Amino acid sequence: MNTGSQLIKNNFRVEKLPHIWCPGCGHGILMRAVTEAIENLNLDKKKVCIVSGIGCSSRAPGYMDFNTLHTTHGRALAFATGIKLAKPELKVIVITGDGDCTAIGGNHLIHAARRNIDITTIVFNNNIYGMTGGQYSPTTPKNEFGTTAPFGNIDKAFDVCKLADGAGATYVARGTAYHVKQLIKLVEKGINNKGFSLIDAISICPTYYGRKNKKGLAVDMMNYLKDNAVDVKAVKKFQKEILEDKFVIGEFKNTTEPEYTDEYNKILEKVKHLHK
Amino acid sequence: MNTGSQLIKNNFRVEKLPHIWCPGCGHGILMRAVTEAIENLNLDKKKVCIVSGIGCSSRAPGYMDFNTLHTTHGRALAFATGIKLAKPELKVIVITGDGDCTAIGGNHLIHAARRNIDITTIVFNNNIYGMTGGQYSPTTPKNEFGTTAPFGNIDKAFDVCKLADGAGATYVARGTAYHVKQLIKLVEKGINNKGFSLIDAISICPTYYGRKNKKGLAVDMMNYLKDNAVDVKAVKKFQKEILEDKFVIGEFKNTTEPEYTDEYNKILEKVKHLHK
Amino acid sequence: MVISNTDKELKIIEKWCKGCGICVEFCPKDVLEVLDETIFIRDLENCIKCGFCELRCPDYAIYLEGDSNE
Amino acid sequence: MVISNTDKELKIIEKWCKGCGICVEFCPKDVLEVLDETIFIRDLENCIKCGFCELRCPDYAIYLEGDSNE
Amino acid sequence: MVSRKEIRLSGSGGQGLILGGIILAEAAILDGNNAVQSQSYGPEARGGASKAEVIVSSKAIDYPKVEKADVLLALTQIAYNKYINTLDSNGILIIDSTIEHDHNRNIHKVIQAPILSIASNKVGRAMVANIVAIGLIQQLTNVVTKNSLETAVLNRVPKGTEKLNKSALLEGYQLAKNKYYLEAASV
Amino acid sequence: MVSRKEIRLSGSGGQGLILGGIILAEAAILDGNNAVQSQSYGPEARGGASKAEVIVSSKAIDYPKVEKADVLLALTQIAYNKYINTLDSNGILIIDSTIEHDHNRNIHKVIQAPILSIASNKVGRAMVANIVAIGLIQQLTNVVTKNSLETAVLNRVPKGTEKLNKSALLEGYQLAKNKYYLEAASV
Amino acid sequence: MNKRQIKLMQGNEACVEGALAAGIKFYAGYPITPSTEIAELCAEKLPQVGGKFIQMEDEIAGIAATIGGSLTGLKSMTATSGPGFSLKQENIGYAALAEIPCVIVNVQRAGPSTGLPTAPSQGDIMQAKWGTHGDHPVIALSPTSVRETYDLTIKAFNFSEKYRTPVILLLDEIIGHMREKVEIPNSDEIEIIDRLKPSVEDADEYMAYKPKKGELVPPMAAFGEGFNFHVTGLMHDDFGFPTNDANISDQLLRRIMKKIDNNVNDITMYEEEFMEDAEFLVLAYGGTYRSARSAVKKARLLGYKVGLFKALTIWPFPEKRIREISNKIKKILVPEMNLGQYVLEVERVVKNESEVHHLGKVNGEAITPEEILSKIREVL
Amino acid sequence: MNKRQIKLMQGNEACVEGALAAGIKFYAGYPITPSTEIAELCAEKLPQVGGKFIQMEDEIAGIAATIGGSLTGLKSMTATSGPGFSLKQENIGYAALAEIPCVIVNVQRAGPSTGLPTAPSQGDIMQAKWGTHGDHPVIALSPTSVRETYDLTIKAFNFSEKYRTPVILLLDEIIGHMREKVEIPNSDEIEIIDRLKPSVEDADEYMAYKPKKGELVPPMAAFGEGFNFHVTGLMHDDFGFPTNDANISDQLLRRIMKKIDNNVNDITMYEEEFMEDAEFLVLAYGGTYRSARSAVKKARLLGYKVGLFKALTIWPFPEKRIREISNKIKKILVPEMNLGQYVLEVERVVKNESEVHHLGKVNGEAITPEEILSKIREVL
Ligand SMILES: Cc1ncc(C[n+]2csc(CCOP(=O)(O)OP(=O)(O)O)c2C)c(N)n1
Ligand SMILES: Cc1ncc(C[n+]2csc(CCOP(=O)(O)OP(=O)(O)O)c2C)c(N)n1
Ligand code: SF4
Ligand code: SF4
Ligand code: SF4
Ligand code: SF4
Ligand code: SF4
Ligand code: SF4
Ligand SMILES: [Mg+2]
Ligand SMILES: [Mg+2]
Repeated sequence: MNTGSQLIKNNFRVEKLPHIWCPGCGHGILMRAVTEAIENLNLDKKKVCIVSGIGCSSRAPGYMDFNTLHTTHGRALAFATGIKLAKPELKVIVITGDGDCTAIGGNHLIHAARRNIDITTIVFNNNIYGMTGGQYSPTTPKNEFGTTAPFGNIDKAFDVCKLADGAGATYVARGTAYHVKQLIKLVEKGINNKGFSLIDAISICPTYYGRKNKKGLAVDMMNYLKDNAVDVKAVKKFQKEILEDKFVIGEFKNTTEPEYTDEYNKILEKVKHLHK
Repeated sequence: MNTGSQLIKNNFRVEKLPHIWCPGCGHGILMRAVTEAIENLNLDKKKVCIVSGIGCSSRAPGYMDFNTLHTTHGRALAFATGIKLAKPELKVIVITGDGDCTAIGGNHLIHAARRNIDITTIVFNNNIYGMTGGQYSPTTPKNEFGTTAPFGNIDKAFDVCKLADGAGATYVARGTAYHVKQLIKLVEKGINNKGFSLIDAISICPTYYGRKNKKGLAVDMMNYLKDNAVDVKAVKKFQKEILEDKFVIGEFKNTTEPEYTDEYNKILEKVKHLHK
Repeated sequence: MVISNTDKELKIIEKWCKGCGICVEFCPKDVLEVLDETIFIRDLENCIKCGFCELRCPDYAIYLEGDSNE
Repeated sequence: MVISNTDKELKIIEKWCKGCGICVEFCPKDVLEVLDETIFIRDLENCIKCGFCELRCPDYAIYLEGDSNE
Repeated sequence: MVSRKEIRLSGSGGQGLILGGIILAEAAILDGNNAVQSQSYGPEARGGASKAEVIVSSKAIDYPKVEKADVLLALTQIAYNKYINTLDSNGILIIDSTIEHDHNRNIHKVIQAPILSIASNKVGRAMVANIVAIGLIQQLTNVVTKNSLETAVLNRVPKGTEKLNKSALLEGYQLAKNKYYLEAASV
Repeated sequence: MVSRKEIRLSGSGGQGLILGGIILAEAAILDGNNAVQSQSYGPEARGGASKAEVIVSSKAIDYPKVEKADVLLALTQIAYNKYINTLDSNGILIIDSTIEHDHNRNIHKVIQAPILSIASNKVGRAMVANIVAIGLIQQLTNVVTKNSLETAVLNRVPKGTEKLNKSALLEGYQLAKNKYYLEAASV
Repeated sequence: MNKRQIKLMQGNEACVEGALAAGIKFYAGYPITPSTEIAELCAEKLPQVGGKFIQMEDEIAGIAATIGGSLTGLKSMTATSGPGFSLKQENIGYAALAEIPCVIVNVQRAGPSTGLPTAPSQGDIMQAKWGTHGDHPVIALSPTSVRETYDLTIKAFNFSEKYRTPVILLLDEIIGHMREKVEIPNSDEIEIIDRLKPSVEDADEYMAYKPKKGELVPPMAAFGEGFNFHVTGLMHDDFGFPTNDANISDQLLRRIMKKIDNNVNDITMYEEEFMEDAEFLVLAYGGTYRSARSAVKKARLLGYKVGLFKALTIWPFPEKRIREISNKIKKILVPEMNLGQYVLEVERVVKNESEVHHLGKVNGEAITPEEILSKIREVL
Repeated sequence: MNKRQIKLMQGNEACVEGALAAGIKFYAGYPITPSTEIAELCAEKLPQVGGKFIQMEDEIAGIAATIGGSLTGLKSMTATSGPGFSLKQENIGYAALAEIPCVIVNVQRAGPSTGLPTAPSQGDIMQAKWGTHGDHPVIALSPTSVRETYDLTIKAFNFSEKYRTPVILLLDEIIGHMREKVEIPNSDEIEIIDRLKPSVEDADEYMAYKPKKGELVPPMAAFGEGFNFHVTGLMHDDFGFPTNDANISDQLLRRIMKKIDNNVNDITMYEEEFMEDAEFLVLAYGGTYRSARSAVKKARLLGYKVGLFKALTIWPFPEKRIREISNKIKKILVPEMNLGQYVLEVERVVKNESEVHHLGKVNGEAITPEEILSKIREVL
């Protein structure tokens, strides 16, 4: 039986494939990109831990051949914080959805960012609640439709990157399911950042978001990503009006600040002498 | 029996005074400032609703003679969102603590900000959990002490204003219990902003934060606020090194964006014809 | 009716005062003092009715009142 | 060992393909086609082994393999 | 007077089987009967259902699920394999032509018909296979009247697709006229 | 052999009464007795306690709260008013000189002493009133030994304040020597 | 009288239609299978009656906003399923103590934890009573059909408004997702209860937590009407202000419990069938009741003297009636889609009068009539 | 043998000391009265033994991180009180289904809602069993003294590790906040149980959810040890992968229940006193037990033939023993600081063998011996 490319064989539980995602779902592309980044970094597989919440996106860890944890809705980062602090030698990567991470999980996101704990979070952002059938999410653009926004969404959408930045993340970037090579690099850099990293990875959900909003088939949605993403390095070249309908990708923030588990280790050092 | 100044008589449940706060607690100063802002704006008292969570700060509404709601820890903004959407004619003001608003309540904060719902939130920020006896909070500065940070706090503190800004608030400002006149103005402007407003009001907790961190008595802590606050308008005048130990006060953001209940009203208009 | 500051009277509510000393510290004219954990007007003459004490008293125990006949 | 692209072989796993057409759309050389909801290599000759299909296939059903003897 | 009739529609998500079930149930109600429709879902609500059930009876319907199907429609091989054992010994099996049927099974009545291909090729849209199928079921079982079925179809299909679905229904009726009977143990 | 002795220390938050209770309890344990200490809190943990309780016994202590106090210390009027009725008819009442005592009450033994002022003025720190008070209690009740009490004080007070507290304790002992007895129904 | 409308309707849809009939004007929630249709339909229908729908950031916010909506005077509801129901627990207790009417729907799915998210269950029966910390009053209703879902949703609002208390509507995936024929009652056939309000003249001496003499439920003002009252989740006095007073706290808690305890007869709804000569009883509720009825009918055909009890009110438990019945009945069977929850309450109440048996199923499938029938055969 | 250390210690402190003796290495939580001292002491002491303490953003994160810590192999604990316990419920169910050992301490205070935050209560007894959605295994212990707090915390860790399940330690404000004399046992007197681990050679075919033949608890690997296994809160197969299969789901749920049900004798701890000739029984637990013992002693002096039962294990309920006792006893009195919770379980179990009486108190004060004594007089 053919169980896929070397990358797939190395990093996936191939007996679980094909995955449950719909035809053309962007999540599959993103999941592969994450493993390619892991492979490129030559991480010790035994020391990689992938944590997710609940949602289509959050099904990813079940397919990935690492220490994998599928938690409760919204709580991935809280579980991951426990894991990372308890065993800092683990590379902890969180795969989450826009709903999981920024709706019910928003508090854990801002606090993980604030603590600058060394966790890399990749948001599989399809601008909708896919798993539950197409309700609008905190990243659904204004005026678009969801099953709970039958007259058009009146909520303003989060800019996940600005949110993470405002909360204190030290690495912040955005990629897409179309711009895979760039995304792989962003994930690599996120993992390499000693601190909290967030990569807003724009996905596509042809089944719900696409249908509800007449965005066409998966290929149309991929073309949308291709045509409307502007690299942050090129933003200055564009006129403001043109940018209005576009979205910006690339690296937004890459700074160095004390990391949480490092700081904790300093406490351990400090109190060693108190040990009876 | 003397029941205080006209302002106090007009806006407080004077029979409940004196309040339970400790001698020198900054919360009393802030609570008065909020009522002075309300009075200055000539709001209809019947239409003012004050909502809080749990904490020393969150005891405020019990003393204030409006429609007052003391909810569960962290949830003030979620309750307030229900109230405001259900009855947009109410002026909804949330009084909350640094713990209540940014620890357990962080998610409701960022979502209220995102929706730009017309609620004015005043964070009585004393950099500590006062009510429960001095545990460090998300705004406790690094290296300071709390009962749960006996070796010094290793958490990075939130900049509440940056957080609110990153989440989408349209009015963002910081004041202090020392700079009362300015604070009153900031609260007034926050209330006048048609959208989500956040005022980070720096308080003092001599009992716990002060004691744990050897900040002296209430007057010393007030002097600290006086000496270390730099107005945002003056920031440019200072050298970077000097600013490092200071904190910035004043108005950080004042923009106009569609407000949530206004947008909802548009939906009501839109679907009127569907009404059977 | 606008009352000029000088028409105002400085009032205290001893029962409410918790003796924190904030009003004392920031009174520009050294009018006030805390004695036995309660506020005490030491030097009314000097008071310029600036209202700083009222603004910063956490317990609303000191304030200026316009109508002295109340 | 670095394998030059041209050593690679284009492989498909029909069972995994869900026929989304993404690889088809973004193949620069029009090598691919979806027939009956499954991927089909129409024109292998034209394939330049760029790997774009592999990179974007959501189901890992198409890829380049270095060692053709595997 | 209809005594309890249990119908199971099975296939893959996206074939509109739930809608098919709803339409059958609604038609039954229009006939003055009772009807219950239910379905099974995949993980959370994602992916379509693989199974829809309809129970029709002139009396009250207690248990709302199929115990032994009087009619089993299977549009895919997977569905066929999964549900074939739930058919009542006196039941009718309706399967698409693409399915490999195990002739060793002792089934009262089997109809194999090109439902999917009629939908795609003759009506012109794969997505109306559900309507073709319920047309066929109507003809084979009379569990609902033609009149009510047509009303129910028009009530429930998306606006703008009424004509398309009407013709799919007619194709379903038509299918029944051809002798697709594979087996008929006792007919 | 100490039979169950119930001591209630009352006053306002910040007077260190909980610490006083802890020290008494620890002293009792050093004596080889059993002891239970408890307190009541204000809203959540904010503000200090207004009441601390200690029970000492050479036997097991079941119910850990004061039922009828054998000793009631009251340092403020509010505490006095609140707890005066919980004193056992054979109990000892120890009150600060600032308190207005209701002489019509039929109390076995009342000691009114300038605890607060001794602490502030003689020892020099208001915050050691608790230690002055327990010194006084020791002398009046013998519920713990002097030795153990001194060890317990040194164990429990903040580092650097040992000397201060030691002298507060001695002042407490001293207080007992003066005849502050107000009433002594049956002594 | 108008002819009643006849419709094919889903359980979750009937819940929304019932809520609309009851006068719902506010919904705040967070989507979760298998309750999501309730949110979706509220999103669509509430604006059409001038009501408000909001999708909150999580379930905690969902119930918080619902309570907020209710405080402004609007009839309010939130809906969820197991995981969300767990998250709402803290604020359910708040609504109970602060006496804020609201309806919380839980469309039960198979747990624990994420469990089997699309499969039916009756695993949250005990949680509905005991899920939040501390003693508190509980009303929970569970329908067995789509029509009953409509009716009990109205009842839920009525009880909630009448007793100033949160009411839990326990659907299960079977009832929530199934469609069946319903006759919608005409509006003149439906009793709607609105909350008791204080008269505006009373604004000055309004006591939000003091019932009129001899009564248990205080009139409730709405925010913005001039009453300027205080609401807290702390123990509070008649005005609503926090207190540590032991007596006041005790009285408050006992009063809010009595609102239910003294009105058990009004609140407990149940139905009995085949009881005249019954020696054996099947007691069922929710989706499982359907299987039970089918099984009992078959058992009757086989000559077994089996009666059937349908519990529509889950909490308060119909204790008096069950005790009565148990005097005449030898054995009681409780089938439920859990490992034994409601049966515990039956056991507690019937004492030794009758043997109590349980049929539990937790594999994500409905209990079949066949399974109940064979259990009847087995234990008889 | 070393001489045992004798100390004046607070209940909450004894909990931390017990946890340290049991081998705790990870604590994540959120402060709340009256449990906060547990967090504060962990913050101070854990780093000193190389362990980790983190104050999370809320209680949900507190238990989530605790489970995360446990997954890396560390013995983990979180502590809270009523409102926080309500918030933790969803993830308690997760830990139960995913079989992650951890200890959850609830220092009970008076509810519902914010209630009386500094006052004692036993209002979360039923919540400990039923607070999360869906059926799930529960172990809950409740000490009656500071020393028992030490011992039962160790037991809680032991049960948790032995049965791969969350264990709830129910203190109440009385026990948590009181200080008393304790003799700390020497380490050689303490039994410590560590979780069963798979051998590293098994890494390749490791099945995280398949117990060895004849056993119920699967060996548990830690993250980062090379086993690369999967953990989920969905129903799962022996490997831990999600499944919708009815049989597998059924077996999984029944197995995790059996871990407790089949080991009731190991887990249920209770003590009896004054039982030889007893005709009347007082059954108590937690802080209230202290009052009960005092009352029973007084009653004995007055000549009443009263026995005393101390329940240390709250869940599972010591059903067998209570049933046995009830055959010999005429009346049972259950005093508790709630409106009737544990008494329901007693009622259920004793049937008509003995009359069951309840003494409930919810005003924020402890039940006094006097109150129990007069109730004994009243019902006797
Ligand atoms: C506590 C809780 N609330 C709600 C749900 C239902 N639920 C499951 S996934 C999901 C949304 C998923 O959206 P997202 O995170 O964007 O992932 P996607 O499916 O779009 O990839 C929701 C609301 C749940 N499982 N648990
Ligand atoms: C769900 C819940 N968790 C925890 C608590 C305990 N608690 C009450 S107030 C508080 C912190 C208050 O801090 P903050 O909001 O900063 O207010 P402050 O007292 O400092 O003014 C905490 C942790 C609670 N009441 N409820
Ligand atoms: S529903 Fe959307 S997000 Fe979920 S698998 Fe399908 S396409 Fe992907
Ligand atoms: S504890 Fe701190 S915040 Fe609370 S009342 Fe006292 S001084 Fe104020
Ligand atoms: S009004 Fe001004 S001058 Fe007068 S006492 Fe107050 S602060 Fe001092
Ligand atoms: S500021 Fe107020 S409370 Fe403080 S001393 Fe002055 S009058 Fe008293
Ligand atoms: S490798 Fe490149 S050229 Fe070849 S099929 Fe794939 S996309 Fe087309
Ligand atoms: S991208 Fe993959 S799944 Fe899609 S058609 Fe091509 S091979 Fe098939
Ligand atoms: Mg999504
Ligand atoms: Mg604070």
